[in-house]
Amino acid sequence: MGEKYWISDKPLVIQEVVDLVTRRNAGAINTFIGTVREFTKGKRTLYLEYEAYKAMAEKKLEEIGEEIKEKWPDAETAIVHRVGRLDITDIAVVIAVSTPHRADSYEASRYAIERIKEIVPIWKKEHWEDGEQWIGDQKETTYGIPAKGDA
Amino acid sequence: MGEKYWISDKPLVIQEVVDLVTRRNAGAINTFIGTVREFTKGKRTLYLEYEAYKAMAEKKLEEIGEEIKEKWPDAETAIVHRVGRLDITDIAVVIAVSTPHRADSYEASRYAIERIKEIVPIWKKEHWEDGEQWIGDQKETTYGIPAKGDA
Amino acid sequence: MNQILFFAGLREQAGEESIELDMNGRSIGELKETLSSRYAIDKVKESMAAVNEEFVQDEEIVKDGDTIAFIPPVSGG
Amino acid sequence: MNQILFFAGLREQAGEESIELDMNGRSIGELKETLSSRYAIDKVKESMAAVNEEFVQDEEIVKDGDTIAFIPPVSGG
Repeated sequence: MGEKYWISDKPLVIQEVVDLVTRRNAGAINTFIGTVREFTKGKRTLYLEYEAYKAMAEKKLEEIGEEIKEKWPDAETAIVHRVGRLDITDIAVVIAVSTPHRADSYEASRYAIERIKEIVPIWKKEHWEDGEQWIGDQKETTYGIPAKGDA
Repeated sequence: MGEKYWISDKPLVIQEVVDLVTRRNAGAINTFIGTVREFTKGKRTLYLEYEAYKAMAEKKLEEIGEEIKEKWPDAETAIVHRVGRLDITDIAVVIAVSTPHRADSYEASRYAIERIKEIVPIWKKEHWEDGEQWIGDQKETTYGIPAKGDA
Repeated sequence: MNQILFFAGLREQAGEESIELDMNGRSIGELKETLSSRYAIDKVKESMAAVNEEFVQDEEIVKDGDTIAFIPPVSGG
Repeated sequence: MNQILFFAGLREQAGEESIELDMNGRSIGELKETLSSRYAIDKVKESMAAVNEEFVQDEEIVKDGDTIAFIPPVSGG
């Protein structure tokens, strides 16, 4: 199962992630692709740097897959997140979820991206024209163990 | 704009559809991939045949893109639907929607697939071991002009 | 003249992809009646109609040269 | 001995990716106190802690050989 959840320092290939969840009994595959956006609140990003605590990040991605399996037993999930320097429009994350019916694929995929932003030890540093900064997701400024499941 | 909405009789390539909506000001791309499932309510499908009223189908796909633009002005959409014989796990439809922020990409993509099932003149014929049948979506057995927008 | 298009199960019932009929000044409802009684294509009654690739209601009046398509319940996606 | 890992802004504040300290029998809360007062790495206070790749609370007691990581607010995706 571990090979469906990984951190990569190479450009991500959507098809590879989709292939991991394609199967005869799924009729729906939802994918979420996170890309590097140029403008955030009027501020221009030149490029990003992503850093991960790799071993733990892969474990947490797999944990998200297991949470999805509990909530949507027919779902299969694969997730890859990139690290290193990413330019505008580069892909930072690809999530693919296959399910027999379409509603579940949307819900489970959405759940995955929200959980990534909560529990997976990956950080981005924004590089602007006039400076740089590590970004912390608003969700995680409160201290504590991230809750399992119902976030 | 027309070149982002089309009917194809060739195998679909996810990356090509994603490329059509990738842009510097989108941070999120949601894709929905509809594949041919082997079992539906316990009945085994051998293969499917899709047929379209091509000119009208492409027009209606583009109309869905326009409806999305009205509801989510920052969204860009591309949709391709395949026709002809499709085997199990083959891709029947690829929808890609890019938006600056992720919530909209999920909602607009979901909207697109629901609308395809309502207003786009495409039909599938199921081929089972013991027979074959044109399938009509439950939604469309009531007669009338499909409503615009709020379905 | 008008070209009438059939798709999917409707095409199989009609035995043709299209037929030509002069429906100038007549309504879609009348065309459905004609197709179902004279040609035994009764599935047009459960189908939507499109004139020149736009959905229309039974009251729509056909003009010379219009292409009329009957759209049985769709199942794309 | 214990290895203490720092990431992102915390790593930059620490000036190191990791340091070694003997925290056997002490709590994560005490380690945070130590790092912030003795090493001036005060961002540990806004960070979550993980022992051997699992999130823990401040009350968690460290054993010899445990790897402790401080996880500043994450921003993947």
